[in-house]
Amino acid sequence: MWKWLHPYAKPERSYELASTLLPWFAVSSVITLLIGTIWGLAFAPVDYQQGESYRIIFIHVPAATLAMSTYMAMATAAFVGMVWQLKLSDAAAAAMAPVGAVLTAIALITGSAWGKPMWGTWWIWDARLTTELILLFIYIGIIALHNSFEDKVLAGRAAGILTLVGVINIPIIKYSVEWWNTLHQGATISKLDKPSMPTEMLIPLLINILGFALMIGALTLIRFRNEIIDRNSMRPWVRELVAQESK
Amino acid sequence: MTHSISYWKTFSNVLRRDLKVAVRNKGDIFNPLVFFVIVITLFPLGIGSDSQVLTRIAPGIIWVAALLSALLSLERLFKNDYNDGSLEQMLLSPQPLFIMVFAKVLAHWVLTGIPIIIIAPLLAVLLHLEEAAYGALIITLLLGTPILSLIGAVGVALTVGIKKGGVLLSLLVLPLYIPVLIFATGAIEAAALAMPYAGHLAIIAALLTGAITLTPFAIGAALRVSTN
Amino acid sequence: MTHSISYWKTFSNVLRRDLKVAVRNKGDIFNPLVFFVIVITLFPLGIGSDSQVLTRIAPGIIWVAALLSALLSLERLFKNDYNDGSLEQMLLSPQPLFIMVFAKVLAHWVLTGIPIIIIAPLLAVLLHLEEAAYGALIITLLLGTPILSLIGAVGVALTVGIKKGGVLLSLLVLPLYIPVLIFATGAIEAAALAMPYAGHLAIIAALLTGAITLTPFAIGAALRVSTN
Amino acid sequence: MSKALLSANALTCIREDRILFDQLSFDILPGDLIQIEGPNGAGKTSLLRILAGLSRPYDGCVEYAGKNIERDREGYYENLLYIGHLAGVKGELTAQENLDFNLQMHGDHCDNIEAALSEVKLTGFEDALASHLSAGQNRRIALARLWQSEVKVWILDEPFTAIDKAGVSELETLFVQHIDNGGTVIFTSHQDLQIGAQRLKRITLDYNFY
Amino acid sequence: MSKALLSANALTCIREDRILFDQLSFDILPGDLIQIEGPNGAGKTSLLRILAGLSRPYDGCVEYAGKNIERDREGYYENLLYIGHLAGVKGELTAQENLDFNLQMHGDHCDNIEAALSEVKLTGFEDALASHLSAGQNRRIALARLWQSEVKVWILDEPFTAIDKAGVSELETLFVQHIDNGGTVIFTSHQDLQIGAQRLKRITLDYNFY
Amino acid sequence: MHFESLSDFFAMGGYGFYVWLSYGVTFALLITLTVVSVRGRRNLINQIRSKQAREQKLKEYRKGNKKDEPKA
Ligand code: HEM
Ligand SMILES: Nc1ncnc2c1ncn2[C@@H]1O[C@H](COP(=O)(O)OP(=O)(O)OP(=O)(O)O)[C@@H](O)[C@H]1O
Ligand SMILES: Nc1ncnc2c1ncn2[C@@H]1O[C@H](COP(=O)(O)OP(=O)(O)OP(=O)(O)O)[C@@H](O)[C@H]1O
Ligand SMILES: [Mg+2]
Ligand SMILES: [Mg+2]
Repeated sequence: MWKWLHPYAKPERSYELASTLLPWFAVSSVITLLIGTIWGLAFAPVDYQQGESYRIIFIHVPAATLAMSTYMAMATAAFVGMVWQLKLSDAAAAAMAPVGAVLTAIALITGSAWGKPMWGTWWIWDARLTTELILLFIYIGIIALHNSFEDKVLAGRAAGILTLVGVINIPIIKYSVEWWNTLHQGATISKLDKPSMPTEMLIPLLINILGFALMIGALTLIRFRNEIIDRNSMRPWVRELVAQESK
Repeated sequence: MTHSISYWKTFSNVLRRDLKVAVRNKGDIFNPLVFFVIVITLFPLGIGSDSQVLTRIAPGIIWVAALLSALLSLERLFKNDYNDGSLEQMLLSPQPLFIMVFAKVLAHWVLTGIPIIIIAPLLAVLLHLEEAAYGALIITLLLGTPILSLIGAVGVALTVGIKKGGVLLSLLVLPLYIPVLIFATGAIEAAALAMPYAGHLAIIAALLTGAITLTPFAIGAALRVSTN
Repeated sequence: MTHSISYWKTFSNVLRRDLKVAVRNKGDIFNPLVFFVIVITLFPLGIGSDSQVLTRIAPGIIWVAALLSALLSLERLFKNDYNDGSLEQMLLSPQPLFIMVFAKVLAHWVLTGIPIIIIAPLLAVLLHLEEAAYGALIITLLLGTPILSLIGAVGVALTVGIKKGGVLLSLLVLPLYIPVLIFATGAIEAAALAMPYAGHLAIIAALLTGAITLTPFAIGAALRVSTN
Repeated sequence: MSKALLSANALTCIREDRILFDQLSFDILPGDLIQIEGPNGAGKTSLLRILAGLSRPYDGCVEYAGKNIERDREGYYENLLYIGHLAGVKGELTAQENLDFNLQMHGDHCDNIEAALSEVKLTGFEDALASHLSAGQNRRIALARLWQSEVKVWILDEPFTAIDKAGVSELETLFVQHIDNGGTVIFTSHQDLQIGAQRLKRITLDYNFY
Repeated sequence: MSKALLSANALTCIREDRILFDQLSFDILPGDLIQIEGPNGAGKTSLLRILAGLSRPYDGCVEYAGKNIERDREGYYENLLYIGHLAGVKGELTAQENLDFNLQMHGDHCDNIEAALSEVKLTGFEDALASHLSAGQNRRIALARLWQSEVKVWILDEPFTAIDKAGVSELETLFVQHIDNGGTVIFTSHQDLQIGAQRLKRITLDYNFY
Repeated sequence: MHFESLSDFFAMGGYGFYVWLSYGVTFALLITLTVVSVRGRRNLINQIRSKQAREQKLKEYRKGNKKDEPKA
């Protein structure tokens, strides 16, 4: 398997691969997101408990679910980069960080906007919410650290170390927060009881989860290509690329 | 070839040097302590002196102040060494890096953690902490503050080559401090309610063990990257 | 003889330079803000999520966090300039020192005070501050944070030549921040109870006026002494 | 005393109970090129900082055009250019921005910053951040002010540090030009000047604490 | 390749998209005294840091005794003494404590620190805090290690900075002695060596980014 | 179509503000990130190009000076 991967450890080949994949991801993500969103907003039936406000679910759940997965993907890339000294892997991790941060922000904002009508407050110190907030901080930390290094190779390595330290901490944080919250807070607010969801709701939700995933892929590819160009700006193939682009 | 010295010698050399430097910088020993005290006294001023509220929030405030005080003093762990070139020399030493790093972190803890542990009961009195909780307060500080120094050191090591002030550091480090904060305050509050809190302590101890074994290597790697 | 430039030109040159330096140091703009946000979220984690307690202590927490955030970012006001020799050059300039100093402090406030003022309502939501108190929160921050920058600058100016870390600074500066803290939280609490709070505001405004007129000279004098 | 540009009156400097110099007096006239000499630790930097009004002497005073510099700081600083061990160059600004700011702060005026930078061989680096330049290039940014300056008194602490040979000889030429125009240069260096050596006056400090 | 102490293999260094040197290779044999030359900003410091393993080159590698230094850091650092632009001297410690610590950290052994300090003319300053010493005296504390060191490879970035003339010539004598004993010295300087000049090899870097 | 009319659709059963806020913010953020990422590429390419131009300028400057500059 590593033999097969080996040619892609060359920046130029990875750049080409990313460029071929990008249109597919971009187009399919836009289509799925459009279908899922329109379906969810306009055609899915109303929830008998929460009324129309539940329609936030079609973006809240994909964003919340995928925010954490993106972190895991990033950590995997950072780990590979650290152990096998693969600079491209660091670049991939760096490309993912802002995407993950935006997803986390979306989960937080949509959650708050949902919480106001449902719980009567924009924010409570619930375990899931708190974990998500801390995840956002960790993302921002990684991005800030990455931006503070001028040399992108070093930036990738430093961010990689932080990502890995963070990955050990995230389960601990998640666990500690859950545990903390149950001790301090009685069952004052019960989170939305998930009734087994009717398929008319479930399908657009699943479509949107897929759409978000594809979109994360597309954005990561765009940013990954930028990272590669940035790290290889002296290589002849990048110069050629620039020359072509100028026309 | 050079005469190579034992690991223990390296460790004690670095530790003694760091302590000596701190003692010469007279203020350095007292300042984290003073900061801790001042931050804690700010709260009654900001919140009002309602003693019931204070009792309720005392564990949280003491621990948040400890976190911030550790954070503020973190910079000196590597920054001065970086600025005068000693860090470079340390990286060029044939001795294993993680031993030297560990000695430096230990020195930091001796200078910031221990004074806080000693003064904390006094401040707990100011904040009307439940008497039953004093023991838990001391033990959590004893187990928790070394974790703060260790995790913090990773953050400083990552940022030491960057020109920016300590604020990037807090961004990196504070989120990672949260588990310690939660379990420690949880233990103190459990103690205040006369409930068992050995479980919390066990978790903090586990975190400490993990931090002691893993962070010195992370710190070393981070130093090599950020001074490049 | 040199062509002398107008006071206003001097002022705007220094201000623009400081802002530019901060913008180049990308993180510098966001970091005090992020620190403020993180410190504020630490409290619910340390204290517990009981929203009534939070409402009660929200003004105090926000203001203490603002104090600490201002404090942490103070170092960069003169420290970097001292280390690279720019401060020396500033002291050797034929332009009046207090103008340059004032421009530097203003830049500091723009970079740390204003972001805090903008984000504070959001954090007030997190801490469940009474809705009636939002107005008072903003106004006190608007009047109070410049005082923090001005008084803090005196402290930095006094300590800039000394090798010690920022902790001596906090020792000097935090006690001076106490009046601002007391009147500001007092105003917010009064507002939360729907009581008049114009009196508190008047006092803060008076403090501000005093600080603006007096501190630039104190800062200048302190700089000449501490760089000797 | 009458025509002296800068005069040191009975300066005494004591550091850590060591007397570095005692009752040191001298006059500096327009057209003087003065090298302060002495072994490491003799007190050269201390003397220059006192002359620039950055430190206060233990005893004695410095006069510029007959006026005590502590009384008339502005008048003196309008005519002084001091560059110390630290260059006063901000790493976050580009070469061009640094020079522009430094000139403006000292009331010097320059229309063509690019030309000024090309004097110190920094063409092509105008927009590079100073933190991305080498030790010598950073010092060159600071020294570029000398070419634009119209002030009388230059005080330079080891100006040749980190500067390559071509740069040193250009600086020397500039010094000679400056004193020819009635200015004065006071500097320290452990290297010997090549040009203008015959016009050089020396003030030698030595260990006098044992 | 066989007997080379240190060899640079196809080193490339890129800073800010400027190629400082490209595919630079050389071998350094025991007994070599090598001055890296070049104008300001040519890349001398960058090269020395790469040779010391403090920075990583964009491409290529450095080998010590035939082994890549990144693989075998300890083996290399047991035989390396590097002193850079920054001296690695702590202002809070006395001259004596500084030297003692620096020696121990690098596995050098010294029974008589006072004698070692007197080699660099710091007699009488043993117990003075380094922050109370002058620029040149601080550098002397760092350089004192050279007299005690038994390692093979010395890498020195502008060792003569701030050192007075007597000090410079003592250093030069020491360099010659070191290479006579089969060691090697790699240094940068904008000054020319007086002694040993006939044994000097030069590596000249120049702007090659155009 | 689940809704009766367009205004019904916008009202979202009284929760319009929250629903549209969520969707609005989400898509605004996503689009911003996309735009920033795509722009990043163009900025990089411009940077590289201007660096090449600068090198060109330097080359010419050096060439012009080479005649009178003694080579070390
Ligand atoms: C700021 C506020 C909120 C945040 C940060 C937040 C965060 C999260 C997270 C992290 C998940 C987990 C996704 C996963 O299973 O991996 C989630 C799922 C979910 N959230 Fe929220 N949430 C917030 C508010 C709300 C509100 C107010 C509601 C509804 C009343 C809600 C309803 C749901 C539902 C239905 C799920 C899917 C549950 C499941 O499938 O397990 N959330 N949210
Ligand atoms: N941190 C950095 N980031 C980007 N570029 C840098 C950095 N440091 C140095 N450079 C660039 O590398 C080049 C060489 O720098 P270096 O410090 O190696 O020069 P040097 O030969 O030691 O010069 P000097 O004689 O002035 O000390 C410079 O032109 C500079 O532009
Ligand atoms: N901050 C200080 N506190 C106490 N003593 C000091 C301080 N700075 C310098 N000294 C003492 O003053 C003496 C002269 O220092 P100074 O920096 O003026 O020397 P210098 O002639 O510039 O030497 P160099 O050639 O090394 O730069 C030194 O012997 C030193 O011991
Ligand atoms: Mg000196
Ligand atoms: Mg150099």
